[in-house]
Amino acid sequence: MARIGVFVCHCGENIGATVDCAKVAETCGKIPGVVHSVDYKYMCSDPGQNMIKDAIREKKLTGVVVAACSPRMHEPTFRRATAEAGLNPFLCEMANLREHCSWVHEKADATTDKAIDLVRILVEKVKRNKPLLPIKVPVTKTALVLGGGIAGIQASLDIANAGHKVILVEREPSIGGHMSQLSETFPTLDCSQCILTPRMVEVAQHPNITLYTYSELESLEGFIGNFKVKIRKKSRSLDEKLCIGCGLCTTKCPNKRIPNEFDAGLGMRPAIYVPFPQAVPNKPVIDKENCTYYTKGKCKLCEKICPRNAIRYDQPDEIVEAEVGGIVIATGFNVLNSDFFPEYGYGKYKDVVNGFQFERLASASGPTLGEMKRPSDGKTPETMVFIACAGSRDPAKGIEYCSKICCMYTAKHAMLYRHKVHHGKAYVFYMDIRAGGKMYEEFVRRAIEEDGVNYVRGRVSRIYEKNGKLIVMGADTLLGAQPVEIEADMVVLATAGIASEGAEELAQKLHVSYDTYKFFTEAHPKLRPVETNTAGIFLAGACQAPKDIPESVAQASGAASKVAGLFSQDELTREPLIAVVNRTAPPQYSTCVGCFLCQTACPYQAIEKEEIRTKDGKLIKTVAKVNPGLCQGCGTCVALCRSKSIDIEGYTHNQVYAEVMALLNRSEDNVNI
Amino acid sequence: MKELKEKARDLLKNKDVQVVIGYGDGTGGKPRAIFIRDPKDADRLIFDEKCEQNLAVYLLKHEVKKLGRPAIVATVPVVRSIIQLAAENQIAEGSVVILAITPDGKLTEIKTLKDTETFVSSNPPYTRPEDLEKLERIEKMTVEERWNYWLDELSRCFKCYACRSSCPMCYCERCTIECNQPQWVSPASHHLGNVEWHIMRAMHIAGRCVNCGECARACPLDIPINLLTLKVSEDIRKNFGLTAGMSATLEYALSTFKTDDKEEFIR
Amino acid sequence: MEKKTLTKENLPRFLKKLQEDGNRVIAPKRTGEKVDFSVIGSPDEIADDYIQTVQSAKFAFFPKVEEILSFTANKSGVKINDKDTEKIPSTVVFGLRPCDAAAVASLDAVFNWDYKDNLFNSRREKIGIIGLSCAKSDNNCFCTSLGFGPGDTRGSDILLTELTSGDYLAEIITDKGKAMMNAAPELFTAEPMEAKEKNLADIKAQFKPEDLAKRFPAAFDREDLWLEQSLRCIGCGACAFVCPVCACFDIQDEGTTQNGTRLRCWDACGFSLFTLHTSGHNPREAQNHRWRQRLMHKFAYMQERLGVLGCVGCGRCSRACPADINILENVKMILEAK
Amino acid sequence: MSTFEPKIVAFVCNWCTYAGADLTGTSRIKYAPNVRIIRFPCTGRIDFMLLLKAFAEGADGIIVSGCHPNDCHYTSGNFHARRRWMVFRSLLDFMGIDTRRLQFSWVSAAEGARWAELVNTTVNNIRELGPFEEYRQLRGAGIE
Repeated sequence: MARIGVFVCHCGENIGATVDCAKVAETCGKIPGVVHSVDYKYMCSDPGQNMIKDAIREKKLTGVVVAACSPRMHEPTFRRATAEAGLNPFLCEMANLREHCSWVHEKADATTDKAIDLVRILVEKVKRNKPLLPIKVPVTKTALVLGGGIAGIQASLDIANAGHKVILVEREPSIGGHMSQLSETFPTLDCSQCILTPRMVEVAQHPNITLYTYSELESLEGFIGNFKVKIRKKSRSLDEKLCIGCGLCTTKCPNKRIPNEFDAGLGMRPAIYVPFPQAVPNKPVIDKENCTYYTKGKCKLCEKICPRNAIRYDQPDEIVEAEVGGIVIATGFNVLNSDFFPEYGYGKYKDVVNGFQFERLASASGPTLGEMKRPSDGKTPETMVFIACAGSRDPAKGIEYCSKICCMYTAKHAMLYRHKVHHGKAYVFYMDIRAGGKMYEEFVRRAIEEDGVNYVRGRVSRIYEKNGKLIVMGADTLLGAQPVEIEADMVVLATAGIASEGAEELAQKLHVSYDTYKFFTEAHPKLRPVETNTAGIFLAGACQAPKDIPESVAQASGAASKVAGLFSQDELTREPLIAVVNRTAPPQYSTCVGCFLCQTACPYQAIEKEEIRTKDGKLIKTVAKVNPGLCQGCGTCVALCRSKSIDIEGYTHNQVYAEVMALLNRSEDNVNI
Repeated sequence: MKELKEKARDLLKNKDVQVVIGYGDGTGGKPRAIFIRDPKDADRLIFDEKCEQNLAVYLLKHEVKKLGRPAIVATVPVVRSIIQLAAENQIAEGSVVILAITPDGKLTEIKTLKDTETFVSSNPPYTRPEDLEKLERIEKMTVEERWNYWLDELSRCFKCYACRSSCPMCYCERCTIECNQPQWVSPASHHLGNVEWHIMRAMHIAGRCVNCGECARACPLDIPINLLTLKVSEDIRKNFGLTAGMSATLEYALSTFKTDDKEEFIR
Repeated sequence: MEKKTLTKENLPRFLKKLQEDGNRVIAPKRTGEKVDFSVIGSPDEIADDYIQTVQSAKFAFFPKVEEILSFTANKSGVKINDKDTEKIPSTVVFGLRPCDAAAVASLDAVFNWDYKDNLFNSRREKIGIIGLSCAKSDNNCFCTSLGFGPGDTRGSDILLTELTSGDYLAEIITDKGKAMMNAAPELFTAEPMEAKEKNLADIKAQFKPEDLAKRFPAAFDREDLWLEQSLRCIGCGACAFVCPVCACFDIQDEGTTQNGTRLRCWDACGFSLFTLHTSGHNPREAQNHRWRQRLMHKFAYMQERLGVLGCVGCGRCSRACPADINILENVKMILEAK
Repeated sequence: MSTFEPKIVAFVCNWCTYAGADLTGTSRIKYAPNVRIIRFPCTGRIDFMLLLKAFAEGADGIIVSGCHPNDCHYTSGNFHARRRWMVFRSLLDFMGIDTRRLQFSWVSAAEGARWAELVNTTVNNIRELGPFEEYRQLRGAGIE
């Protein structure tokens, strides 16, 4: 006979304010099989947990139901407590009275009734729970890092320095990411490349790091500790072992008029190119769309010039397979593209540029070698307008969030401009200035006070060209929304940060969840910010949400330490919530008839054939068998099996059936009170 | 069917097979399944349009298996049942000789699964027009009418399981209705037990049924249960483009999927 | 025994009267191509011109699902409520063939040989049987071989035999029958001139009932015969469920651990799980064992133990069998076996 | 104005809809209290027999919800479920069961508001349909 304990948590006011916890405890105490039912202010607190432990020992409980918050929040906590009291942790279940009840309903009898139902469901379930032992699986101590921006670089180095192998995959021909495009960085104004490039080189030279640039994740199989990945190494049309990166080929290429991605389209590059001088690896790649040979079928100048005969036009993409134990996603972000701002004339007027373009114009390694020249005619802009929140915080444009970094880099931009053009006028149109962060507010003040940047609180309605000037029409809300019109030579838009293209496809390949903006979702917004909901896959940098460099680096180190933690053990224990094919007494041996319809349904190829034979080896029957290492416990096979020969631990036929029955047959109704 | 008799005789004579499962004369002008083991008895084999029972059901019957390698007289639906059984690992390649008879009465001897597939592809699935007509008639009813229609029909069921026993695809050693931990469906033939039983049967046969109609023929109470399985088969054909018993390499409609399967019913 | 005439006009009046007196009337009714017993609203629903119904009216005495008891459980214990036999409706079964009527004696025997089954007896008590002699038969019929007949009065309370005029000879056999007649005595007129026999179907006897006891026990070990007969059996329960005598049942508890009902449901010895033990062992492992059990039980065991036959020769199982297993054919095979 | 309060049972997957309903909570979005959630690892696990049981035991409406296509935590459980539900729903419809009582949906972990909206519309629809007596009445019917 079951001896179930029910523990109802008030969660302070969170549950207690809407649900009559005392009544829940009292009513549930009458459910047959329940021998102990109490409510308490904070079940997750030490005294709360001790109540559970004591009850388990004193009342000899065979099962525990904690009616509190979501199991996704505290199931581990209470299962640990249960285990500490000597009861198998899988004999503890949680009823979700907070997220699924008190927080979503008003204070009413109906709400308390629902709470009681939710507990009853779990009581009937836990009566049928079985003690389960965790499954041990080996860990492959190699990490896969996706994305070679600052976050990916930091994560790779940290993991590698912890003594583990790392495979770093970068989509572009060089690592470095957006940070390598920046001129100076706030709030210290130190040169971005000066601090980044040493790290890039370290990655290239680190014995524990295998670097695949110009490569993308092809597919992912397996599970935490035991992932199998395929990586597509796109053809550079080049034998990297032979190439010494002399760069001769790039000088001889006939087609040199291709907008340079690294310079955000401001500069030009040849068809065979190295993205930027400090690129890692410093080896060229042929851009097949624009290469004369690939498009017209003749040229081959680079091949002729190459002193090492390293050019390989017929080089195919290569698929590299690898086994990894943990994965860090650091695929970064992107900014809104031009067609987004018709009213600002972006794309229409050469001198309306976005943040990255300004970074390149301001950068010593940029197309103007750091001199402030505007794109249209190379003149020095006398009047600059910077527009913050270009797209951000703009529900109309569908981007409701704040891109977070714009306030700071806009201040930086204005400052850099003033440093380069001392007599120039700089205006910043802004909604609010969000300068939270060490030395950030001070930085903005410096822009305004020391560098005389004019901050105008208001939005810009439109920009148009009039005799060589860009007329910026806005309003100053601090002066009673009085219209402001500025004749500018150049305008910089702080365009919103968005998820990098392909984020959705990648998420689907990795089976991690993502939000409505296609940024990857963390397992818990506060307590598990670097984990995804998929065990063994972690997040670093702006792929989760727009972030500045220090934040990205911090999260990267966080993710790295998670991976290191994962790799610190030779075996990891997995929840044993997996499918099992029944075995029965002879002559049946199993009710499975071996139709193997389940096999085609299994996403993990976890269902194998087992031959049952007599002592003298005569085949009796062939039945299905689940490989516990591979099964992830989705239960698709369970619902598919006609003879109910497969069941799944934690969600057994008996358990889920009892839950439905419990919900609709109020068992305590016919209990004499 | 002189040819059939000779073929059967030869197969038994040459020890190709130990038993020929076919049709013979029954009582009251009805044909019945017969099991010829002696070449001399091959003359007892008959075949005419009344020979409708799906003999494939006997291929999995222990008592019949004991008799040795079989040859089986098979109409198109029976051949399709055999293919489906092979796809579901119940019949091994080469374990049965099929004496297939086309609708126009042509006899073909089939020994391999490949040839079996060729046979069915050249003799496409056929649904009796009167069944389709019944199907449409019911689909045209209002929801209430449909409910009352099926309640009238199904409440008569007394759970003799002739539908299950006569169906080649119902070969489970333990049917879900015999599970009592939990008792998914009541074996009692009250209304609920009957409605749940026939829904479950249709769902378990879905994507595997070849619409031979044997279940309805077997039903002593003439309940048109074949319409339920026909309905699901039609849905699967229309929505997923799959028909059971056409290929021995399994493509079970409910254990495969296309990422762009219709989902207008999901919101 | 009184003999009366019940005109074809008066028959429906009589049944109507019985209904008005609060009887539930079960009679043959047409469903699709077949005719089967069911509760009727009015006498004009009654089917005529058929040889045999799909099922007998067995379900009136022994329903396919009946409640034995209901229970509620709680912390203060379990409360059991036996089925209230008062609620069983008093019933008139009309149009039962003499074979079916004779079968009721076998049911009586089964439900009373060791334990007196109160539930069965209460139903039985409340049922009046108006039999209807057979004017026609088919070659599945063999009542005469078992010592019964198309005009046999055994089991009926009143037996009607249709005369050439279309009117009926009414034989009032039991007190129950008398009581029913007395519900509307004016409808019953003087005994007809016409003889009963010439209006009965002519069913040639093909063996003598005595032979059964002689031959069957000896056939027990004839594996070959049983296999031959049952090889095409698909193991369903159609034969048992249409049989007027088969009385095997299963007990089924339904509901939750807190409240539920205990049901008695029809079961059949042809099912492979009928004798399956929890251990996995099945004493009647093969269909031929189960088939042998069916025949031995009907033609040997019941006679030995209960003094009644387990078969009345109605031929229903032969008509219902999806695999055309013909009981008459098989019985003869046993009797003639060398 | 009817006083009928529908009983709705929700069969949801752990990774998307259960988490989505959690988000509804953390976002404090209010919805009708008529629904009871039963948690499954994946929509692929949900046995159609459970839905029948829920109806028989007194549910007036059912919600089945999981991850959007391509988002399944187990890659394909929801795709299998989608086919199963397509066939099952159509069969019930054929048998005269009002499929408006059976609401299939995809609600992701990020769609807290969508979950609230789904529950509310379902509750309103079922309120209009009234209690699902015709199915519930099957219980006990046909027992002598």
